[in-house]
Amino acid sequence: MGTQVLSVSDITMQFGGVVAVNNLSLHVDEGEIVALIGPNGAGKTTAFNVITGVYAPTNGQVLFQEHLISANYPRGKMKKKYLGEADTADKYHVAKSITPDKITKLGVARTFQNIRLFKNLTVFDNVLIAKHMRSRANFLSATFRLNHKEEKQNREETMKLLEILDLADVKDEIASSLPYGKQRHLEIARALATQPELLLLDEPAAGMNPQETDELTAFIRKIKDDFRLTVFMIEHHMDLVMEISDRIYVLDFGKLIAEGTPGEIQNDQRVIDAYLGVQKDA
Amino acid sequence: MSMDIFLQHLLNGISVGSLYALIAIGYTMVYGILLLINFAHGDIFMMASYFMIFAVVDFGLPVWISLPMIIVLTVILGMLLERSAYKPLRNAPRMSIMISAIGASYLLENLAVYLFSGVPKGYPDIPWLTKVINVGTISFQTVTVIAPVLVIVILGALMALVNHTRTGMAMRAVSKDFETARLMGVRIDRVIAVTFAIGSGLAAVGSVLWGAKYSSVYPLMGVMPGLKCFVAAVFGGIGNIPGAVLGGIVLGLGETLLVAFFPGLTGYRDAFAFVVLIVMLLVRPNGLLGEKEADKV
Amino acid sequence: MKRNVLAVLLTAVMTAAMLAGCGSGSGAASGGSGDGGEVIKIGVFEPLTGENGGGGSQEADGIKYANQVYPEVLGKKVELVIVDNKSDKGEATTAATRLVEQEGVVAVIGSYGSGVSIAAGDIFKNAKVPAMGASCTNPMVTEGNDYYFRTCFLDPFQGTVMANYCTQQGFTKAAIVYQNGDDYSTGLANFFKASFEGAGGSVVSEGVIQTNDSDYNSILTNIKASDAEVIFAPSSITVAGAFIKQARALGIDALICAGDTWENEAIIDVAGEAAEGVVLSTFYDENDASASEEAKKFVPGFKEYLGGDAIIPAVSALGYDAYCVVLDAIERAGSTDGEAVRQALADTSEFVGVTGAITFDENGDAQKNVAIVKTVEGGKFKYLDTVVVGE
Amino acid sequence: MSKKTKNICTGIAILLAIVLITLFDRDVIGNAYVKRVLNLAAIYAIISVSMNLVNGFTGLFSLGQAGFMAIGAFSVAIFTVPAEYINSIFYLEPMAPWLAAIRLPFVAALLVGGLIAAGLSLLIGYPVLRLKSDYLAIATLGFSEIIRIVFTQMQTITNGALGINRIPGITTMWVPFGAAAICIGIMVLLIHSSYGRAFQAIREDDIAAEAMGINLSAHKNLAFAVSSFFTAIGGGLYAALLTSVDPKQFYFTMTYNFLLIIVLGGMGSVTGTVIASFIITGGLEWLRFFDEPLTVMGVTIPLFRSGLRMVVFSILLMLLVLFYSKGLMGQKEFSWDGMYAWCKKIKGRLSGLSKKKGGA
Repeated sequence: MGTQVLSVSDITMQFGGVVAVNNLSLHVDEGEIVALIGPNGAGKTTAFNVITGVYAPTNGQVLFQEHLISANYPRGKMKKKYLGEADTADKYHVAKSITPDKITKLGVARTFQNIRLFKNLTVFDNVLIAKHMRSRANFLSATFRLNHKEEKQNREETMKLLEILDLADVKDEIASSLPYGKQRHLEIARALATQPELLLLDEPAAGMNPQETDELTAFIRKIKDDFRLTVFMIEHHMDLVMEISDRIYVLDFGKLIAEGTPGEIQNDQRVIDAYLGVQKDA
Repeated sequence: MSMDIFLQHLLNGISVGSLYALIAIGYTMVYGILLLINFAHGDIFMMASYFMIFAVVDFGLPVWISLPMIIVLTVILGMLLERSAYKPLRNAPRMSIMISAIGASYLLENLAVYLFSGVPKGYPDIPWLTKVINVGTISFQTVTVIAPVLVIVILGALMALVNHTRTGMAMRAVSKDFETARLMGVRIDRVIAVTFAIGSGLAAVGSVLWGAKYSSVYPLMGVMPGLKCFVAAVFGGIGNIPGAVLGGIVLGLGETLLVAFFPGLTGYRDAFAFVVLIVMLLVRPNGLLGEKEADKV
Repeated sequence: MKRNVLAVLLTAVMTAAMLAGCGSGSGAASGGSGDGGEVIKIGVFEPLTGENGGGGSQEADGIKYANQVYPEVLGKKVELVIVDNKSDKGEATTAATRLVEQEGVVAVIGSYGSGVSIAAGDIFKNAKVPAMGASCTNPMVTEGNDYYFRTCFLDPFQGTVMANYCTQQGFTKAAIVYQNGDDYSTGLANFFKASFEGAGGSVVSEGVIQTNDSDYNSILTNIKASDAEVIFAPSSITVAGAFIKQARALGIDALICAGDTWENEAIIDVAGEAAEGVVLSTFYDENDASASEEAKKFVPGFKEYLGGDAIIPAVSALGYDAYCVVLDAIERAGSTDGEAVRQALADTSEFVGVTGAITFDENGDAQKNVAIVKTVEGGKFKYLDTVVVGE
Repeated sequence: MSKKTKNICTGIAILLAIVLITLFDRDVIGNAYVKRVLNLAAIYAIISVSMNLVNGFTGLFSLGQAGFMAIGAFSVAIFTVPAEYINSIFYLEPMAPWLAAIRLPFVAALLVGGLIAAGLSLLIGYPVLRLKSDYLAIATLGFSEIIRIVFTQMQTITNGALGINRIPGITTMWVPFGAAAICIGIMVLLIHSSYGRAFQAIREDDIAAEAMGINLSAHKNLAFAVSSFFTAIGGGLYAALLTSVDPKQFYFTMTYNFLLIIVLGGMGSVTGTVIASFIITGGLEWLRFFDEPLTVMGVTIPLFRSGLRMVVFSILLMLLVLFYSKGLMGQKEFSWDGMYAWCKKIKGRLSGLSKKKGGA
């Protein structure tokens, strides 16, 4: 196995009294496709949101490659409740969390469970916007078109990306007018335009029929190879998950209950119970 | 500063704060449910004052009939406003609703200028509110004492309503999650109408106390109290009824004591509320009693 | 569909508005420049809405009545063109340009509120249209503007009048309250302070009232603590009534006094009994025994015009005088040429008006050194004193 | 329509505009009143477009225009008022000597005002832009009031409530129209640059925009600061047009004018905003007849008296938001293709109408 691209340790995320994610630790290695599954409300999307910096965790830390994305280790009275130790012991309270845009800049891109496109913009602009982050022009030079070379290059790259992803023919359409499946594609295209190394997909197959799901499977494989990506995804379609994943994590009520290859997970009693809703040691 | 003067200031502050609180409740309830700054709330308060003048001065009705009547009229006005200016925009972008609110506020103001002219009118005298009481060198009107007491009573009643009735439960549900509440069969439109009714009713009550205390009624009288009370609502934690009361009283006291202790700064009094707002947003954006909420992603 | 229709309708109305605005604009320019027309147009430049809407309307009433009494000059009918400057400088300059360019007025009367008059001053000057202020008391209105005149006295004079009156009454400790952002109020307060202190008195408390605020208790409590004997609180009528009432409710029994804006029934309406004993300076008293024939004719006539027995506001009388002076000047000039009328106005000497004899000094200000001091008694404004200030 | 035809159309339109402005400017057509209204409309166009940059393009609800205008207006007033008048204007308290010593040319004063406004907008933007957009609305409104109140108090700098008059005026229409062309041109360039696309991404979905690597706070602040800069420039021109300013003018209701303009023109459309600026400014003047007594066939209609105009104005605003919330242009821009299609549609409708009439 390659080096760890993503490493999550002891993440707890609390909203008031609700513990959405409870002491979650996991890792994703370079070149892998890893799936995070679990029943509805298990805390999967919350985990994604912590990884991409939308939420600062109540406890724990997230590392992307060697970059610290977020870390929070409450001390004092609160300490007992949570696991893990901060690296820097000299501080009373370590809390660090960088904003989602910086995380994206480091090379983590994501899609959303309920598609979040720039609805009233064209397909082309949706993708082109993702290039803005890597632009070196400041607003003055951009306004007065001193960056036209870079702009031209961005436009060409965007076009190329749209062609690869089979979106070139709809490039001038308004994003919200696309059919659902295409919107999913577009969201992935937009994520790819940020030139990520790690791609987080939040239920990419949601609302797709079996045939579309098959196409998606091939599509994810293809982009993984073409763009040399590591993929971490949340998914409900078991066909897709079992076929595509190298490893699977299973989350239930915020807790990690199983981890392993598709074969292992399929036969894990705890996972079956969780999905069937059996109450153990209640 | 001598003790009696300080007490006088304190009394002024609490009474003006209580009036702020009454208006702020209307803001906070509407915001809690619709996530809308009802810019026209201050103008509803203004209209309530004019209703009173018409009832008592022009129609010669006794105060005890006029009082419930203007409250009913104001409630109708508030619900009418909601029907015509906000309900059609239920699914429109937030900015449209806010612009509609501004438009409604501007319309009421301009309408008042057109109908009643810009010349201030005197509020009808209500003796049991305006009677001056002297305690030592401290003088105050009965309304100064009645206002805070009334606010506490109303707060208690509202809390009971919100926490222990079906309507209150529906209100809480709508404010937590609009869509889910709708799916669960809560009659959203009814809840919103009730909210506007309560808010407008309290604005009417506030206008009576205000009129008794300050006696001058003019078309733009609702603008500043309106803005300040919104600030008070944010200060206390928007959507939170005790927060609005607390915010109103703190703001009223703050303004008064600013003038009391720093007479040189009286010119900045109106700026005080907004400075408080900005500092509050910087330090504790959810207000004194507000809960932190996470955005859904 | 319904929306589409509305959309088209709205667009059509708006476009029509635009076209009409421009179209009539170019039309009037060619025919409007006053001379040779069937009528002589005089502009009335007053705030009918906005902060000073109340006072502006009263002043306009005086002018309208004057027009009714003297409807003709040089054998032609005089037509008033009334524009609302909304007490706002932006509106005012546009309205003033409209009067001068679009309507082609011969002269302009107004405005209540000095700020808008100052803003419009240059427009009148550049167009060589003489303007006659009725009650705009700020020195800057006429200063450096040959075309602006006025029939009233000035802020410094008014501040001095009240300061003199207070000193004469033996008061030595005064509190000053003025309105934030109001040039009239700030100006008067400053001049009062200067003269009052000059006469040996001391200002023990200063307060600033916020426009559109109704709570003055904290300022008043400060005043109460300062033991002031007199409170000078020049302010707009919106503030005045509530201010007086709150002061009395706080148990302050110091004399409350102010300038001409307070001579308005609305104050008594709002303050009720609390208004009793309030003192103010003004330009004019309808019961003045020494008044001219003109004034004696004016009082009943105007009351009938208004339909009621309300007291005649000073600004109405000033508006009346302003109209008469302008008409007199046009008569003497024998033409409606701006320069000629301006010269005639500047030459005006001892014109007998309702508010006294009017002669303009080199700035174009009426040389008035007499002010009337009034008080409120029994719910009415009563003549109290006449104060003469030596220049 | 071919590209060539479009270019020719654009060329003709620009030429026509230049000829028209020259004719107005030389008083060949119209008069000073029309000229003033047009100048005002051009200045309003600058301010409205800059308001649209924040509200329409970046999706932030800001209501601080009046305050930023005040900054620009007072910068021009303070720095360009001729030295010989200073003493007579500041007759209550003299102007601060250090300030009286600085006299700037008009353009420099405009820029100073713009930069101060931009700087202050960053100061206010930092705490507030992180929050939900409603807070921004009320905080910017509050900020504009704070500016007004502070200006009222700074007697030795702004002359307080008395304000400053005798500001050297605008002598030619080329000043406001030239400034409008430059300012709006720059804003259009910005909107079509990659920063402008980022603004629109934030408007469409801020969470997605952030996930695409757009630094929300930096971009929101940028949009806000640029908008404030140009608003202040507009304010400066406004001061020069009026030749007289005081803080009271910049009461927050002034912002509502611009709000109406951008709602009518279309949130997110520059051309719509410019068109709406002229329609509203012209229309408000035209609506003046509402304020005057109307006599139809010897009967005076009692409805028409002062104040009605503003009632009509606010009803229009309400109607627009309620039934026509996209405004004239929605988020679209003017294009010759669109114009062509529109003309065709109108023609079709008209012929349809006439057919109907013919049939009946």
